[in-house]
Amino acid sequence: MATQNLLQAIHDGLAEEMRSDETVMVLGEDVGKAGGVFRVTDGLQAEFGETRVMDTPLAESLIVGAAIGLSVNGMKPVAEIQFADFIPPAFDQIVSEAARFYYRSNGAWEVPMTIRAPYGVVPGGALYHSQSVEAYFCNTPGLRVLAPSFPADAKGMLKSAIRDPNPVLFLEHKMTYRLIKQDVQEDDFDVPIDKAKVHREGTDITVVAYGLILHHALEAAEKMEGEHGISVEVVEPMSLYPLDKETVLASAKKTGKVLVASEANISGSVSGEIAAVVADGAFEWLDAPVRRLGAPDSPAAPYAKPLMERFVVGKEDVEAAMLDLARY
Amino acid sequence: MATQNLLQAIHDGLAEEMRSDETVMVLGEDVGKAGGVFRVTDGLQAEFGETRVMDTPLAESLIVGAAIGLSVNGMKPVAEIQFADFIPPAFDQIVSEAARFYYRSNGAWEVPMTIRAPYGVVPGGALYHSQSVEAYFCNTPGLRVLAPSFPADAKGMLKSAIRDPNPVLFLEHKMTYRLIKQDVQEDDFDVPIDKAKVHREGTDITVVAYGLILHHALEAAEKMEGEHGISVEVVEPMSLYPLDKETVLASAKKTGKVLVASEANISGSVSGEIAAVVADGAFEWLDAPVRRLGAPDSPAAPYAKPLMERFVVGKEDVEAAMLDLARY
Amino acid sequence: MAMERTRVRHEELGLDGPDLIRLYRGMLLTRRTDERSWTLNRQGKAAFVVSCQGQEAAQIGAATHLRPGYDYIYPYYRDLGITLVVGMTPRDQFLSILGKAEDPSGGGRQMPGHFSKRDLNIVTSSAPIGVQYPQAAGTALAFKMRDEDGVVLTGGGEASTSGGDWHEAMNMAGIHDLPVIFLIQNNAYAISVPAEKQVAGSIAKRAEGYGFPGVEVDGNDVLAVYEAAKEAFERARRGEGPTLIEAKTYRMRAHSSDDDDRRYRESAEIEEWRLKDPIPRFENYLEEHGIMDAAQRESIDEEIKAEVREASDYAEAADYADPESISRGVYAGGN
Amino acid sequence: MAMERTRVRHEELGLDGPDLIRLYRGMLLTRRTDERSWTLNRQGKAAFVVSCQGQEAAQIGAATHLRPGYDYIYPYYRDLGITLVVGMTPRDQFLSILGKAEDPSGGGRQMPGHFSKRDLNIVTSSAPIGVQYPQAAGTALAFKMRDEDGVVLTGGGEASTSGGDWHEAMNMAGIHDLPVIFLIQNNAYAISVPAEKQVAGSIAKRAEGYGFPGVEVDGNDVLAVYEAAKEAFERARRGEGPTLIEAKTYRMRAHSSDDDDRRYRESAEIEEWRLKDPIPRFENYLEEHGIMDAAQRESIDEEIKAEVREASDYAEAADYADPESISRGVYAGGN
Ligand SMILES: Cc1ncc(C[n+]2csc(CCOP(=O)(O)OP(=O)(O)O)c2C)c(N)n1
Ligand SMILES: Cc1ncc(C[n+]2csc(CCOP(=O)(O)OP(=O)(O)O)c2C)c(N)n1
Ligand SMILES: [Mg+2]
Ligand SMILES: [Mg+2]
Repeated sequence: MATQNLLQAIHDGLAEEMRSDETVMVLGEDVGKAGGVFRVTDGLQAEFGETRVMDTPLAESLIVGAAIGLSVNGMKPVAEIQFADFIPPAFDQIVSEAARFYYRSNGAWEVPMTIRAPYGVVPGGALYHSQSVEAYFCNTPGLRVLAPSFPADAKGMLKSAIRDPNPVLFLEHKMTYRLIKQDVQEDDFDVPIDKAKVHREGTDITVVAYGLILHHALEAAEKMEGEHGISVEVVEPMSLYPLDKETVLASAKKTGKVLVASEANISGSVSGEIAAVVADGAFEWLDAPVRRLGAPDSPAAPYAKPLMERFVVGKEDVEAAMLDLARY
Repeated sequence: MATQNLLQAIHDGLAEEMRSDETVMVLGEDVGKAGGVFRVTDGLQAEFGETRVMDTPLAESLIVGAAIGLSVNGMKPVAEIQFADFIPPAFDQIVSEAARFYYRSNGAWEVPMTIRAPYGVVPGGALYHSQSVEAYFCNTPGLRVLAPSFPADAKGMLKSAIRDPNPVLFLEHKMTYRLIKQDVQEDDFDVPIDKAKVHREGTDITVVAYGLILHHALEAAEKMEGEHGISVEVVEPMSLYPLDKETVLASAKKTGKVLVASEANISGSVSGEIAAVVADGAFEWLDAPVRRLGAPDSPAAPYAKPLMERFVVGKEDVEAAMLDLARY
Repeated sequence: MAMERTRVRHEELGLDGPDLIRLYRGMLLTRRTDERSWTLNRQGKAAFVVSCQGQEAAQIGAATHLRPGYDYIYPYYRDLGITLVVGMTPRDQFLSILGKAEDPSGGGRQMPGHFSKRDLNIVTSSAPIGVQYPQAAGTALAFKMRDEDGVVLTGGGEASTSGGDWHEAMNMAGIHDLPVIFLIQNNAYAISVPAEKQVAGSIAKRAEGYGFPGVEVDGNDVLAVYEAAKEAFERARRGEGPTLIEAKTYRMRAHSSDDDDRRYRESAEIEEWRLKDPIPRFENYLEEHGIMDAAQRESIDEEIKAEVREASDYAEAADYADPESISRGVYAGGN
Repeated sequence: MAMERTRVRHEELGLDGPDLIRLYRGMLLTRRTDERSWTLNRQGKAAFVVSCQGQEAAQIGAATHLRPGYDYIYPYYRDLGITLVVGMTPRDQFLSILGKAEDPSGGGRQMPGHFSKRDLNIVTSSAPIGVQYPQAAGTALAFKMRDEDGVVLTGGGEASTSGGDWHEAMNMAGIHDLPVIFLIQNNAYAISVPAEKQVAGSIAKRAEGYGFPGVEVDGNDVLAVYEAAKEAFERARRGEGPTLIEAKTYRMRAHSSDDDDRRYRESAEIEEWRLKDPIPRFENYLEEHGIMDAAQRESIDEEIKAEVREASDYAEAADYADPESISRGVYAGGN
């Protein structure tokens, strides 16, 4: 066990998989010598060579398309999209192609590919280095969309994702890369990629959250307990698509009050789907409206600091929403 | 007034706008001599010439990107995407570019562009000529996503969309092109692009639906009234993004029971967003779970007829869901 | 090549009589299978048909160089001929156009023309034009990484070069000298859009800009395509990288069973191209060189027609997949 | 051109002393503005800076041909020089990098380098590489439809040619002979990826495949770029269609203020290119031809530095936009 931040844990998960399976490879922009703009692939090219850690041209459709082609010819590619904001050019290859190979060929062609993409607001990142793109991908059967928020889970789930025979979009909240630290197991382990996680048990309200907001929620939950005697259960979806509805519904039924929070623009967000699942499946247990917390429906986080701060969901917003719901 | 089907009404709306405003133009694949694969642009090239009705190369990113460029240099382009299934290559130009020009330039650059795209299941269309793509676009502030279901509304809303200074994605359910007929006004009129519509008043349950399913719902509502004495209110969102929440919530509060139905894969659908809005905004009025009806979470409608029929939401499914909800 | 020949063309290519007959059979089998598909459509049995008539020479001439089950193929929807050469059968085609459970391409899930067969390394294809190109580059890269001499054959119509995916793949193939062959069947139209509104400059010439050879060949001349493809495959196997082949040809039927091509092209043009039909043209060559006479032709055709009829009957009698199966196989490894 | 010259280069291009000084001023103003931007970043005042140092000759040489407010510009994030030539100011730049309300590009919403100014026809730009190309083609098409002689200047780094959008736009421009100029500043790197891993073959040569001229020029030689661009603009105005210019140059600073270029390139290489810095190089030319002496250079520099300092001070003192404004202007025509 060693204390690692999210970035290190992901790096290690990747490196371990590459060591134990020579078909695992990395491709993307600046993943080689530079080790990625966030340094997630740091040192991998030195260890595994220029081909297994390949710098590609600046072409996301190519990156994902080539990864599909590699995956049907014996490889297990891990494609890096430099920023989630730049995944749209690969949209077709992801939703029309990778996600459908298996189904459309009636089970003949698997696509064991993983796409890593850093998402989320960072100061100065502005409209195009800040986005939460998950909702774009969460209406696509055949695709898995993972968004673990803790180092150990991220490491384990990345390993599972690489081993999984399906295309997986693996989202990493870049603001938490160095912020979130945890003891992480060193040897081989993997974490299921289809199960939500109850991080904290509680009885008064449920908060479903991921990414940076999950960390806000966990902190706020402590505060609620301490300052207001409100007992908060915190659930992390882990897999945004497909959703582990059972775990979410079990918690909703237990507390009867649900807040779904994320950093994304609120309308059309994954939070909406989670809220809809609760509104249908836990209706008889609900004691309050299913609340959502998210960014306003403005494009994305602005560059100027005061504007950005107004845009993002802050700790206080999470606290206020919790209190509001608990008091409903 | 003349009786027109959806296709004719859209054709006429387009032709009328082109006649009254010489900056309105059409571009897309096969929109010229061929008049589009569904014949929506039939005769327009003969009337307006090869440039104002321009056949483009097979490149959707180019079609939308060029339309953006036309729109900032004096034109009001109407871009046709041949099938909604082929919109993914244009995803970046739509969500990262068109939808953001105005906001990111702090109001300097408008993009008065319309993108028409036929969507929905047709027999034999299979996985790639059947999709409901709306959810991909309904988390994008700055973009309008319209999906009118009746000829007169479609004509009026298309005219409004062309005149609107914002980028509009205009979805046309292709199965209803020739199926749905209605008296349509001949002279100039437009229909607001941000208001939902109550097609039928009722007191027991609310059904929110669009596309072919809306027509199923209206038929089923009659049957419910006649055969079961159940009074169904039917609401059409018209604009899927941004949503007219007020109209939906007013109906939800009135009946206390809401079913949201569409043809799309259920998880991550726009129905989820609508259900979430109801679950939050109308909670105290609800007498039943917010129900959703949609296609299973399998990629899309298969080619073989028996498989396709199993996939689609049929009239009986709508009836059954209504009955079930009413009896809750 | 206008210069005087001392040997006839096929001998120069190292082809003997049986080789030529094999090419011819491939072309004719493709044509007859395609024709039968239209019949099934007209009879209301097949919801959709997309045709390769006119393009048999381009397809057979190129695909003959493939090693089935080893090399990879990313075909496009008109590549019936390519798939038949490597081992798909008329039966597979009819099962597909009728959407039956045994259809190897997708068990009735996919539209006809969206070929797939795992054991033949025919990678599952779909409708969005051009998506196969980056995939093909990736598959070629895997061969190269493992130091294998596998080749990837991919291609599409001339309009498939208009989208970004084609360019991105060409660039990648050029950078890494990948063993991939881009076979562009320029059949003059993309549905209704003529090639001059589709392609600026020249497709074949573009290859040079990516640093590898591009050749334009008469796509209705099976030997010309054979020759260009031979060089391309050899080059790829030697590890020298990609080749682009632009085969100039013509789509003899409407775009698909849903299309009415009278809206956008003159029948005179179609008639003109009918005279260049690759099959009679090759028949003439074979007769001229004493490789096949009329009687032989007749008997080959009879044989093929019987095979096609039988395949069609089989497919008509075959079952659909269980409707409940639509929810199965969304995810690999147990839903 | 190695042949003997009878006239000096600038005279051949129809440029006189004041013209040359104008070019020089543009380059120096760009350099000093860029330098000041880094200072603001190092001082912790600007969250992000992306630099154009080394590329001033390519930018000024080309942009000089623009008619501000009439021709359209789709710049990329390093095109500070282009925007300054047509009328943006150092003040605009500092307002932008500090994210202030008056920033014309986006009022503090956008990252620096994402230029926009409506009255100068600088179309709002963004971060996704390459998206501007189809847009530029569309804008050029509008000029052509109205029979106006407007020209569209667009461009990017060499890596911006790797994505599909570039290709799709090149093809469209070629098909319709659109008045658009693609200025590719090949500065040898895309962040860390060297050009040989980015570009197969040659960017300039690719134009031929689309049926229009492509020229490779020394991008650190302002007169060479001026000449190539002159021809391109004239061609476009005459209605003869697009031109591709590949200006070979070098990025003298790190990719951005977030980058550490020591990870992927040798300082020897940087030093080598420093000797080719386009500004001293042009200074030499001007001195050699008696157009500017050291004293003049000094006084121009002093003037520019004063302007830059003042602009920087202004921007530092300027206000941020009202945070509540983030929800305004999502839709045109009243939210
Ligand atoms: C991305 C995408 N856009 C549009 C279509 C609709 N479409 C199908 S085939 C076709 C024309 C293709 O022409 P070409 O590539 O020349 O091939 P051909 O059919 O002529 O053999 C079009 C526009 C599609 N399948 N995919
Ligand atoms: C679609 C997309 N992918 C990735 C990036 C991240 N990125 C920003 S600049 C850059 C390199 C661009 O290189 P080049 O085009 O040569 O321009 P240069 O920076 O060298 O001037 C990359 C990879 C991006 N902005 N957009
Ligand atoms: Mg064609
Ligand atoms: Mg560069």
